Amino acid sequence: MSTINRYAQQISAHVLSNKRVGQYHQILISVGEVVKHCRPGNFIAISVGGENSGMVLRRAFALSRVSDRGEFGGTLELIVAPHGSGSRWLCSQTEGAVLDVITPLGDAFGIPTEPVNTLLIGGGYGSAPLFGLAEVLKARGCRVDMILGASSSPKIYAPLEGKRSVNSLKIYTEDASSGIHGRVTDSLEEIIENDSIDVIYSCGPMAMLAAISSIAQSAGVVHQCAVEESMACGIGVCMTCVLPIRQEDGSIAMLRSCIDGPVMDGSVVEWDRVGKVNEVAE
Amino acid sequence: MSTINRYAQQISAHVLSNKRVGQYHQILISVGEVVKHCRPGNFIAISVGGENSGMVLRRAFALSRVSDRGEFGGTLELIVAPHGSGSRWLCSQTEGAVLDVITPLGDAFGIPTEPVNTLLIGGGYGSAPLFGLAEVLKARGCRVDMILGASSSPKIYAPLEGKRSVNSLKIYTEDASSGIHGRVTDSLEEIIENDSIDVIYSCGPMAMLAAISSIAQSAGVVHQCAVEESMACGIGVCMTCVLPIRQEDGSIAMLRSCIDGPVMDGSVVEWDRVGKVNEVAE
Amino acid sequence: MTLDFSTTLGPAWFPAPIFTASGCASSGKELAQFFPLKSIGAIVTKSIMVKARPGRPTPRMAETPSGMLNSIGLQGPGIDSFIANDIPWLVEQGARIIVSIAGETVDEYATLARRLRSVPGISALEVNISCPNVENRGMVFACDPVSSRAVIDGVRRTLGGDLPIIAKLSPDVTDIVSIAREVVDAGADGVALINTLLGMVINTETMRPHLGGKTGGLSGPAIRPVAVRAIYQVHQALPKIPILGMGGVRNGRDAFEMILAGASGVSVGTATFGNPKAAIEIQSELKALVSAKGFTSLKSAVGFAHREIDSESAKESM
Amino acid sequence: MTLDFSTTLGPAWFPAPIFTASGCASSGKELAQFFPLKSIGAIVTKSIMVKARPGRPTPRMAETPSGMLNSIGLQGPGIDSFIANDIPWLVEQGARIIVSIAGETVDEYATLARRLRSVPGISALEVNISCPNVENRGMVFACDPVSSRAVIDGVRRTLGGDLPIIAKLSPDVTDIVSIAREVVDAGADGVALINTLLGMVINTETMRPHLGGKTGGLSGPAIRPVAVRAIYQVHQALPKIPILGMGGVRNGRDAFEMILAGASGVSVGTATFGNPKAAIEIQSELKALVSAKGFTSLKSAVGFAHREIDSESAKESM
Ligand SMILES: Cc1cc2nc3c(=O)[nH]c(=O)nc-3n(C[C@H](O)[C@H](O)[C@H](O)COP(=O)(O)OP(=O)(O)OC[C@H]3O[C@@H](n4cnc5c(N)ncnc54)[C@H](O)[C@@H]3O)c2cc1C
Ligand SMILES: Cc1cc2nc3c(=O)[nH]c(=O)nc-3n(C[C@H](O)[C@H](O)[C@H](O)COP(=O)(O)OP(=O)(O)OC[C@H]3O[C@@H](n4cnc5c(N)ncnc54)[C@H](O)[C@@H]3O)c2cc1C
Ligand SMILES: Cc1cc2nc3c(=O)[nH]c(=O)nc-3n(C[C@H](O)[C@H](O)[C@H](O)COP(=O)(O)O)c2cc1C
Ligand SMILES: Cc1cc2nc3c(=O)[nH]c(=O)nc-3n(C[C@H](O)[C@H](O)[C@H](O)COP(=O)(O)O)c2cc1C
Ligand code: FES
Ligand code: FES
Repeated sequence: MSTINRYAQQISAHVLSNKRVGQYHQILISVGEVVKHCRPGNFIAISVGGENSGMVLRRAFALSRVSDRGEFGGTLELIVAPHGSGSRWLCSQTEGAVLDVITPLGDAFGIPTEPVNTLLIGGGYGSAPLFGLAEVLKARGCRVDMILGASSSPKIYAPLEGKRSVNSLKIYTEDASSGIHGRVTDSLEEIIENDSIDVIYSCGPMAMLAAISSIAQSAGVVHQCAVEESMACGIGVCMTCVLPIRQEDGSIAMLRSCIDGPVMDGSVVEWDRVGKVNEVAE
Repeated sequence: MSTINRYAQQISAHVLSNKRVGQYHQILISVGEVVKHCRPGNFIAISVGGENSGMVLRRAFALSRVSDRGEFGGTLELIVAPHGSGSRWLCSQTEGAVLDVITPLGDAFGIPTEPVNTLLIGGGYGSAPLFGLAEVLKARGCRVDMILGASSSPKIYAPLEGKRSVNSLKIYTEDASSGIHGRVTDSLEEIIENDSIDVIYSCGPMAMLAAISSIAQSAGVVHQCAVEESMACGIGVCMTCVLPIRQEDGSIAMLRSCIDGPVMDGSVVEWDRVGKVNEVAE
Repeated sequence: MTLDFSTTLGPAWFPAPIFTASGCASSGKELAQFFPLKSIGAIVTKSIMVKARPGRPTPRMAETPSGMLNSIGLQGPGIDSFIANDIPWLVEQGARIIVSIAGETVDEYATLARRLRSVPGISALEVNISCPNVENRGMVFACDPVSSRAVIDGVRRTLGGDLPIIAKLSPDVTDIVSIAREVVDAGADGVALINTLLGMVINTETMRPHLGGKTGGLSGPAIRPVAVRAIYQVHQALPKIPILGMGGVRNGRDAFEMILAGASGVSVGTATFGNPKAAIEIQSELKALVSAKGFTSLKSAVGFAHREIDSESAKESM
Repeated sequence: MTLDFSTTLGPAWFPAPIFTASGCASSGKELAQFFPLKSIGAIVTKSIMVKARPGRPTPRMAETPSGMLNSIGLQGPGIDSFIANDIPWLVEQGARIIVSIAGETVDEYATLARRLRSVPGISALEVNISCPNVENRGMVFACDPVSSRAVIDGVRRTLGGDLPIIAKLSPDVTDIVSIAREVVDAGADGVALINTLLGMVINTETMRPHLGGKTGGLSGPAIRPVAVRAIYQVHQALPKIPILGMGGVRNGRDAFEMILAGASGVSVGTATFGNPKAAIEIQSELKALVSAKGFTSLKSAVGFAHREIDSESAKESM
């Protein structure tokens, strides 16, 4: 058998709690044994709208926090922005509701084998998977700095517990409603240099990831980013979620961000070619 | 303005309670002022499936009991059989759920101006509107006998309170699980004669209404039946719910059972022509 | 900034761009309890034929995922009763009226045009050519460019130059643009897009086609992407020809989508079955959306999806 | 009473009648974690072309009411890589394989047939003719009887008599029966009905077509009534020609509906995106339904909706 989707299981997950945090919903679900295979960077695909829903596709969400201890056994925490009809439906589910989910899907953030200096950059709800990642990195002895950005304060997701697992946290808002006025990339060069960053991990809007990629590349640091393309299937069978990735031979391959991602090496993503006709074949 | 749908209002109705009774759900909803215009025979059209439902049409239900007293103001009781996806969704709604409803729709049972002997015949959930009707008839001084039938006992709907408003109640089941073994039409001729019935009111499956019509006609008694045709709109604009009705000049008109019904004079319905091509024009 | 929300379909002017869809509002009476008929663009009446018609056997409908099938078979009272009863009533309400006509022969359409041409109070004729042509092996007029053309030609000649003609096309064709060209060439002032798609549901209990008429027309949100595509294609090919868009519109966003694709007006059909106030609610939602996007007139939004991104600044000047 | 659940598409035999739909299961690998691929009728692979193709620009999909649009543009590795990597892997799994091929010229289809004819382990070819014909102003082969015929004819000649050919037709035509007749006449052993409907979604935020490729193919439950109608019409006209039905099937009831309409097998496409186990679950549900209705073989249920009510007793004898 193939190893794609290897640990993915389709299960019924109970909603244990649903709390509003700023403009997001923090949703805790119980998933049992499957947490054993869940890693920061993986995502979950959730059916929305109930039995007779006109929404035929699942919605993808990053795993924000994975826990296999506690009274409910294996649990996953999701940070959901009420964006359109599907995510709004999910945000309206209350304790006891049963969700049809598939997880873990996609690849995970690569974890350095040695203790290095890492910088985690999150945009909006993109910070969700970074706190879980921070814990793992910490456990490996890495230094973990974090910078988060959003248009406005309520769109910053930075839970108190999360802050404990990072060495430093900077917040940027475009409207100056909290933290520094500006964007996460504004002083990125300086931060990389001053803090001797070895690896950047990022998650957020594509434009942010592209900007970080170019800075990381000139600074010569590794950049692992979790991308977010529209996904119809989430399991690699439909080819909707592709991104142009430069191959070693210089050609461009349209790779599926659901199985070859969502975590990708920022330096090989051809950001300028996203959404263009890419005549170079795989 | 036209008088069609005159009192119909589209409102949000809260579910006050939802109890299982045999194979049905007894659902009580609060509708406010609109009850003032609700009469036995009228129906309600309910949106099903919630906001992103793939079910685009409303579902029709007879008003079983109308009340404008009590702590919740105007309330309506519905008796709902979990039949397909829409009615099952409705049966799954619990206290506090908000329904999008339109009521009162359709015509009502005609009430005799003098105290006469009436016989009310219900098949399955067809008994629902008959208990409310019985109360009205009683108040007019009519004698009210009732016979109910179904394939099996759990499909008989005959609430205790309801029984109080009738002079007699006979139950028929086809599997002999309760009452008399057989169908409501089995001894109908005798009952009409013995009890000197003047008017029959009926509600239930079309085949039952047809059978009652033919017996009523030979016995020479008036027969008002509440029919049940598939309805797309419930308000008279779509022409899906038509039944062949004999006109005074002998021609057949295809009348809309949502606005010219659901209560119809059984003697003018051309039961044999239901579902046939009716080349005689309106 | 106030919004000019009016629209035109050829020479006919309407204060607002939302209409009922033919066959989904009867002749208006039943909806009058839910909103004032004159508040929307116009009432498009159920297709009327020369003679009274009983329609097809029941069951006449089946719900399908995000849609429905209908096989009504154009039940109706015939043109005489319609002119005597329905038109005057609508005129009395102050509603604008688009009369939809249907026939089984080219002559029948012309006859209807003749009966209607001098009736006061009508804003336009919608010519429903999705009917079987009894003179051509029952092939639907709208599926054949020659028959489509013949119908519109006959109606145009009979009608004279006054009343605008909107030809209503079927999506069940290989090339809807070529049909649109034919009817415009024959004298249609605009086209209505789209009629229902031919569909079928089999009842798995009885194991037979569910509808009395076996096949039926598919409508509702399910078909909206097909409608938007048809509107976009026809507007692209014939940018000067007004389009009355329809097919699955259930809110202001959906109506706006059709306007952007190239529709000058939008008809609301199946949505009315789920919500009798759909037309008037969609109209207010659309108004808010068009304003929010900075358009000063509905007309300047028509077909906007076809313009290049960099010409966005041209928005106000149109 | 045991049920013979096997089916045939021309000379090809399958132990069960549920298949994946081309383009909705890639080449099987990704689904193998969810159910054993050999447990369903066959894997129909994503349409393969001669050369590797990058496909269309993103966004490539839009969800629509009870459906979705896709504009993948046949991204794929090209026939060489496919034969070298995908086929052997599927064979190893014990899966039956139907290879879907696509081309831009009549010759390209023939070339694919030549490459595939001696590859072991293939049960049938599905010929996806819903592709633009670069030699005929980009008109989709399946929309033109002459081009449809030419493709199948070329494939049949190149292939020789062994491998069954299933021609996959587009519903975007005026008369699908006439296209079916042409391809059968040219040597197709069966037809696959239906491919997606051409649709469009306009993003009302950007006010531009949402998909990178502007238009896309509509699939999912929304289109099921159109698919059932197409299957019913083609089975009525060509009762001996096996049909592989598809379009919006998401449960056993839907699959049964297609069988009753005349399909000998049913492909599951979009449903797999919502539920990776859809194919295998639908297969068990279908089996239960066919048994419950008293059929002793799947084949005796094929096209049952066409039979007269009073011939119901003929059920067992077929
Ligand atoms: C790998 C991955 C991880 C994600 N993690 C998170 C998360 O942790 N928290 C969170 O709030 N959101 C996350 N998203 C985005 C989330 O999937 C979308 O917000 C959601 O699908 C929107 O659905 P909707 O019905 O509310 O919106 P609609 O706009 O109505 O959705 C319509 C269709 O477009 C797709 N779509 C719309 N927006 C997006 C988007 N931004 N990304 C991908 N598909 C989209 C939907 O899936 C759906 O198929 C993630 C997306 C991906 C691909
Ligand atoms: C005037 C009237 C009064 C009714 N009163 C009651 C009542 O008091 N209690 C009760 O349980 N049911 C009643 N019904 C029947 C009820 O409307 C149907 O059971 C219900 O619509 C089924 O919907 P569904 O989604 O569960 O079934 P599905 O079979 O999935 O429905 C599919 C479509 O068919 C229509 N449909 C299916 N069955 C019927 C039916 N028997 N009658 C009309 N339309 C149908 C549905 O409305 C829907 O549009 C009444 C129907 C009418 C017309
Ligand atoms: C019940 C019903 C009856 C219809 N009758 C007619 C008709 O008489 N004439 C006509 O041109 N279109 C008729 N149509 C088609 C609609 O006018 C409209 O083109 C189609 O339903 C798509 O729009 P919708 O999805 O908003 O309903 C009818 C549609 C329905 C659902
Ligand atoms: C994402 C996607 C990709 C598809 N790719 C192909 C393809 O490569 N070849 C083909 O013949 N059909 C393709 N189809 C069409 C399906 O095989 C099927 O005919 C159609 O989607 C209807 O079935 P469904 O509603 O079950 O998806 C594709 C459909 C989808 C949704
Ligand atoms: S979402 Fe289907 S291949 Fe990635
Ligand atoms: S249900 Fe539409 S006319 Fe009666």
